[in-house]
Amino acid sequence: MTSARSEAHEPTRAQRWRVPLVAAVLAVLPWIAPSQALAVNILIYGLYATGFNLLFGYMGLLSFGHAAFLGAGAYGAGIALARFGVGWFGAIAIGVAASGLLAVLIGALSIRSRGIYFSMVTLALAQLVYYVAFQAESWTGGENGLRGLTVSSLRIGPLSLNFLDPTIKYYVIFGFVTAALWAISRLLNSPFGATIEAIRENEGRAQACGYDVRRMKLMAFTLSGLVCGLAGALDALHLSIVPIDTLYYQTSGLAVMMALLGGAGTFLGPFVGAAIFLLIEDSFSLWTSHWQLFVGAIFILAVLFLPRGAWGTLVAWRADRRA
Amino acid sequence: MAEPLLAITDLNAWYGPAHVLQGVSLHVGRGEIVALIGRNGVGKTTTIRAAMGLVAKRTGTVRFDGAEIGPRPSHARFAAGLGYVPEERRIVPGLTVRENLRLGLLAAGAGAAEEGRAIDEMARRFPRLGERFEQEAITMSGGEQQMLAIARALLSRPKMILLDEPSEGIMPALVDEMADLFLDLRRGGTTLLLVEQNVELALEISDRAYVLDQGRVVHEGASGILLADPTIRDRYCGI
Amino acid sequence: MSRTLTDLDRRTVLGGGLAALAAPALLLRAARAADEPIRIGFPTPLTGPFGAEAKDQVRCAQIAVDQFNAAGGLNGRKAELLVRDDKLNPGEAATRTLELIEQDHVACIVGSLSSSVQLAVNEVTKARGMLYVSISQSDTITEASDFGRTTFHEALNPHMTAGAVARHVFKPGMKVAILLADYAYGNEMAAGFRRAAAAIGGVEIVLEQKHPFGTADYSTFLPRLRSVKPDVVCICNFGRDQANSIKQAVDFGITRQARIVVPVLLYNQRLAGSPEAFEGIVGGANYYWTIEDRVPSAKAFNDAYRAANNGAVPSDYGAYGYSGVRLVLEAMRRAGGVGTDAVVRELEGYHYDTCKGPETMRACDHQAIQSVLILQSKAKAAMKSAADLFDVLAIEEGSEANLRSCADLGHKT
Amino acid sequence: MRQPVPPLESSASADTVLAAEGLGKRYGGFVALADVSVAFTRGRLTAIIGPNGAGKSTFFALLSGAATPSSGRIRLEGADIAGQAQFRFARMGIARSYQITSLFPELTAHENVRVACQAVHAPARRDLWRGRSHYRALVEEADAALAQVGLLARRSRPASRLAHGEQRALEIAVALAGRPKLLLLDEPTAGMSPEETKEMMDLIARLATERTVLLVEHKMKLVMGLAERIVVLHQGRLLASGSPDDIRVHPEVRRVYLGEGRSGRG
Amino acid sequence: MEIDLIAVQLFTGVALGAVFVLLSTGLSIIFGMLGVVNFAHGAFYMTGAYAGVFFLALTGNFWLALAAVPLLIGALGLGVERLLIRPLYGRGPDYPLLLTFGLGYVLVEIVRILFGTDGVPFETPALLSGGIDLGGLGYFPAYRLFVIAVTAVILLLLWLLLARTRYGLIIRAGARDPEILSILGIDIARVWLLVFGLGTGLAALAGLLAAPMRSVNPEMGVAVLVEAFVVTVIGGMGSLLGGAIAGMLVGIVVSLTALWMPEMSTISMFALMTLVLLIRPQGLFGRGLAR
Repeated sequence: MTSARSEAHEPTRAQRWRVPLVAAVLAVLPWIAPSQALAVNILIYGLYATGFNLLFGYMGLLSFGHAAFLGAGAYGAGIALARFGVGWFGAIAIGVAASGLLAVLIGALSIRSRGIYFSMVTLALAQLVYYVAFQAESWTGGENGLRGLTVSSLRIGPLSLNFLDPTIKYYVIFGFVTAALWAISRLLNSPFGATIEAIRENEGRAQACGYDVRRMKLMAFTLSGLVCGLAGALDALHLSIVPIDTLYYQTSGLAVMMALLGGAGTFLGPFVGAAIFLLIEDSFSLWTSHWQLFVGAIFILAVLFLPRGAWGTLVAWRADRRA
Repeated sequence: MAEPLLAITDLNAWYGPAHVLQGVSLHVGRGEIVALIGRNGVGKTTTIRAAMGLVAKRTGTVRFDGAEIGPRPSHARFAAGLGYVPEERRIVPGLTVRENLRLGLLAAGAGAAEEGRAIDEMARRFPRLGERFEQEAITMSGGEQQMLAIARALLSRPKMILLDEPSEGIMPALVDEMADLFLDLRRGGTTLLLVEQNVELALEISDRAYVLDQGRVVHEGASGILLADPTIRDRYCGI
Repeated sequence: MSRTLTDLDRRTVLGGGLAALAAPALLLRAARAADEPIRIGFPTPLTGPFGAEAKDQVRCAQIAVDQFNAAGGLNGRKAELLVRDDKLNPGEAATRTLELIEQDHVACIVGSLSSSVQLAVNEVTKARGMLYVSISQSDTITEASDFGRTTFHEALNPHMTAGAVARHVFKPGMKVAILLADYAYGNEMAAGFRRAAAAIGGVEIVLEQKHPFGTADYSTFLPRLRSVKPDVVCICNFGRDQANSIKQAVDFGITRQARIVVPVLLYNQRLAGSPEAFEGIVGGANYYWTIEDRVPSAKAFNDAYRAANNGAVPSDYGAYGYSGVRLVLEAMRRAGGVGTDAVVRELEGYHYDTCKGPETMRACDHQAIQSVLILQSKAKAAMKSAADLFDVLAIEEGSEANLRSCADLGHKT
Repeated sequence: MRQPVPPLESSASADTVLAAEGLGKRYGGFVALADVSVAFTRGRLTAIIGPNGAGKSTFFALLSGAATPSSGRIRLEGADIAGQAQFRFARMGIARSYQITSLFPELTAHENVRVACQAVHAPARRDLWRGRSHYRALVEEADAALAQVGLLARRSRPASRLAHGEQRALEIAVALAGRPKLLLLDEPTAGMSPEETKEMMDLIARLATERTVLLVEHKMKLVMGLAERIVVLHQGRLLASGSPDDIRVHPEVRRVYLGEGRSGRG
Repeated sequence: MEIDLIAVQLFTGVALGAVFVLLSTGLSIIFGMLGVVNFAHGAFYMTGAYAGVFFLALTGNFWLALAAVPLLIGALGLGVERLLIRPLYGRGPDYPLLLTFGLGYVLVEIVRILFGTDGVPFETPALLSGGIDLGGLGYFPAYRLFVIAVTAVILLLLWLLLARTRYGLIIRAGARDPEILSILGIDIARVWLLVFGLGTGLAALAGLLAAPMRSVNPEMGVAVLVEAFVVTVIGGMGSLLGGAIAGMLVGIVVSLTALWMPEMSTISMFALMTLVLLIRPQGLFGRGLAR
């Protein structure tokens, strides 16, 4: 995969400012996006694609099963809310944990295979999760989806926020997403971030240097799953339902498309990709029911002519100009 | 003066950002054995891979048998009569010796009878291979595999063969056998361009030689003269 | 964060910096609200396997809106239909519904086609006190756990359709096998057959064969189905699943020994399948255009549709679209405004006839009590035109006796 | 017919860092290495020679943990480590360089080495949170290794954009990272100019004063001048082992490897 | 009675397996030769069924369609390889995978535009409609027997092609080392082109054969793609024999689960795959984790 420049050991100016930068853009997003619901989707799917990118862009593993982690986060949080009456914050934590646990399981199975096999194995395992969730109707609501988890107000200490208010909802979710991005940014700057890049660059050499490559892959897989799980939990809170489609393999494909459109292996690329994708879908589906034709075609063109993605091309262009 | 069979002019080649060949020019006359010598990594293999059209990024001209073949793909060069025995021999795993040999005849589209005749002839020429026709080819020893690779290239009766390190990893006894084979081929009218690390061997059997260093030709001349020049060996050859 | 900002039409605001400038516009908007059109949000799956049904729903809903406007609207206020593609995806539907409520300020939502999508829309509307008229089949939505004060179900439900078909087909002494898709909707349909069989008495259910939802090949379920030698096979699934399973059941010779019945026989799915595969299949429906010879409102609806669509006839799901929109607009007119509470009061217990004869909106669970058509698919030779697909075997008039009681649904009565 | 002349010296002693005992490797039916026993003494530079296909690469792969032996033992300071994962070999202090340059191409020269240092530094290796620069010692160690191979000036350049010779040097620096007990160098001078080769020889000689070095090399002159001990492999078996002088006169080695005729000196 | 039922069920599983085999073969051939995971395989399958609809409307002859559809969609595959996939060779295996993923969307949408979203009827050809009494197995649709036979014939032909012809030798050698073929005068780009066409032609044939059994609609390739992946992963990617055995195995496992645990019958193939992966990550007949 087209890779980003390595994270220098001293964070560059761009790296130090990337989280504040994305936070600033996202802070004004509701006022520039066509609708607030779309802005929330950009937050959530941007985070989802970023989680996916952790594995794909930074470690070079193309998973086609990340829907499982988005879904596990959503169902985990949703079931905690709807069936056990857990508070909203606890529910998010449970969603993230559920997704992390699932990632350990699927990761342990799938990292045994490489390259394209890895993609197919993750795809098939995620489908297995989908069918299991479909059957476990008493827990998940099956095909009808999970319902009864509407959170209408958030209690934060003495404060009570009206979560049905779209603006408040947006900024609550914004808070979580920004915090997650900050954590991911730190993670990428950490020694672990260096390790996964090294494994992407040359797995054999990393092994010879003394890295337990399997373990590192599993860790990256799990972290990626945790991030996607958070996105899923937030999505459950946002939509107040968990549709079974969350787990379907086309949701996995969505992460791939978004990361690639924006620029895999760049920090902001997945967010840019999510925004592009959702805006295209939103605007095209208003005037034609054949919007998938355009989405598919744009994706094909991106693979052919813009393999670094929109943001990735910009980053590379700037780097070239500096060099 | 007759046009040489192969004439390479100002060949440049890149692997990624690395500029591996920087203006290599050389020619091989009909019926000649020409050696290309130099240390590891100076561009010998790249030169013949580029001549065969196997290097993606390259510039310069390659004329073969009176025609410019620079832009042509590898398989068209083969069709023009240019054979190539790559360094790693490239015996295809999973195929028998016979099947590996048949690969050399695929492009000709020979009929079964014709194919059988050609293969039988090779069996006479390389009795070691003839004994092992139904064996999986990669289970043979390095020398036998090298013989197979050469036999495979010979089946289509090329005008010229590019040989990359034919003596590498081969028992001394076999190396001598191979040297005799090359001389024999020349007598039969086949032109050879030989890349060799074994400088003595290369210079002893070749008519002329080019010395490559850092992607450039730094010396050329009759093999006998180069062989007599100890500084060539010391400076440019990897021993 | 200022609460007022959220009420702005965001398309007019270019950035956060401009937000402050927009405050005067807000006052203007309040003043204008009275003569603004009544917006009806209409999520429907234009993309996906039910695209044809969805497009027909839109056509029919538009007829209802046009008729309302032609009749003077609500004291001069016109209605406007905002169609959104829900892509048959509950998440998408929820997002579109949020947009319709938060940004387009619709007066109500009408629509949806699948069980899961309507439940998703319902989840969003009921939390926000938004009026929602569902026009797709589901037993769940009127049950107490999913029911909302502002939720109305204009469509039939599996209990009603399966019951009506069973009452028409089942006879004492019959052996009945059920093939059902293993998800809520499939189980609801099967339950409908089971209850009806018990009520009739003497009907033996010899097998309930479940299959996973979305199966492409049913052959693996058919040998056992055949081995119990039923007189009637009830196929309890929907759409593609139904078309596939019927076709394969016929292939495996089920129809040589048994009669196949389905709770819902869809107009468009029959078109997508072949007349041979469907020949003789009996099923229920909310609407079929030929009832116009006995139901005057159907005639009026068909004529309006024919006029707008070059003489074509509306489909069953199209009729839902018309009925749902017309119902809510009529209630608004009678309430004299779009205030949710007033409209809900009007709708509860409302007697009406939109296109298929008299209906009543039951007050306790907001389920429309209405007739069920029993249709039989015609043989190819018997079809007089491309739209002549079914014989109407019977019309079971709407009756509360055929519904589950509100107590059964968990409502406090 | 191929009864090998007994090795000149092979028994382990107290000074042995690494010892191969009856080491063998087969791939399917193909025997790549059979029954090789050699002991490597602390602080010495040993060269492994032999014609192509003699089993040098296999031997090397086994000693560095990249491949698992089919038979025999590998003892590191007495403990059998055969069968352990390759990364454990590295963490126990066995580092290797590659004949065909094997780096992290998109990472800078510095980052290449620093990542390698980090691999054998447990706290850093496990750290997911603090910045990379938090571990000053690793940064300094990496720069020191770069300085040792003369690449400090190039530290911020991506490995893929270094010249061939520089990449070879970086290859060594990566192997040096984490101060291994045992350094396995696979043809470190492959494709180098005489000047570069000379520098590399000097570097290897310096390195060998501080640690045990194993060297696979083709260039006999380099090997004879540098190694204190030479191990000769032939057709997957140990042919001989001893001082350069012993090897030079070893009859079997002369016959199969060094040679006498025109096809000789490979 | 139960034993009879099991026998019928096994046989039904074989018929189901035949479809799986047909489906995975094209996928496997393309992967084995080009190293491309064709995510548009399901879409080509669907396109094959629609091409059949088109041909039937044109000629009314199923047998003509059976011959023409694989050629037509095979030709479409040639165009796709030439225009879209070829520029991606050498850029890593992920790119063709991603491109075909996008292509799947485009093909489905084009079919929706041309043929509508509803799906279209597809009659069983008159000659093969009805059933055959298989003694103890009872009545069995003749068309499914035909599909089993066609699958067997296709497998036999493929085996003959690979084992006995020079094209087979080219393909076998090219799967291991494409460059050596270039050196020996074979236009490898053309071989890849043709193999891609062959793979898509097989997908189309599978779709056409499935059309009279299942309904024809634009989404019919979606679930099928994942099923083909599962079969291919179980069999070992790139292995023709593996795909054939895995296809039958999956068919039988799904069929028997349908008998005893019907709700689990879809899950069963994924469970089987997980089990196989635990024991042999490269699949039953895979060549290991290379590539």
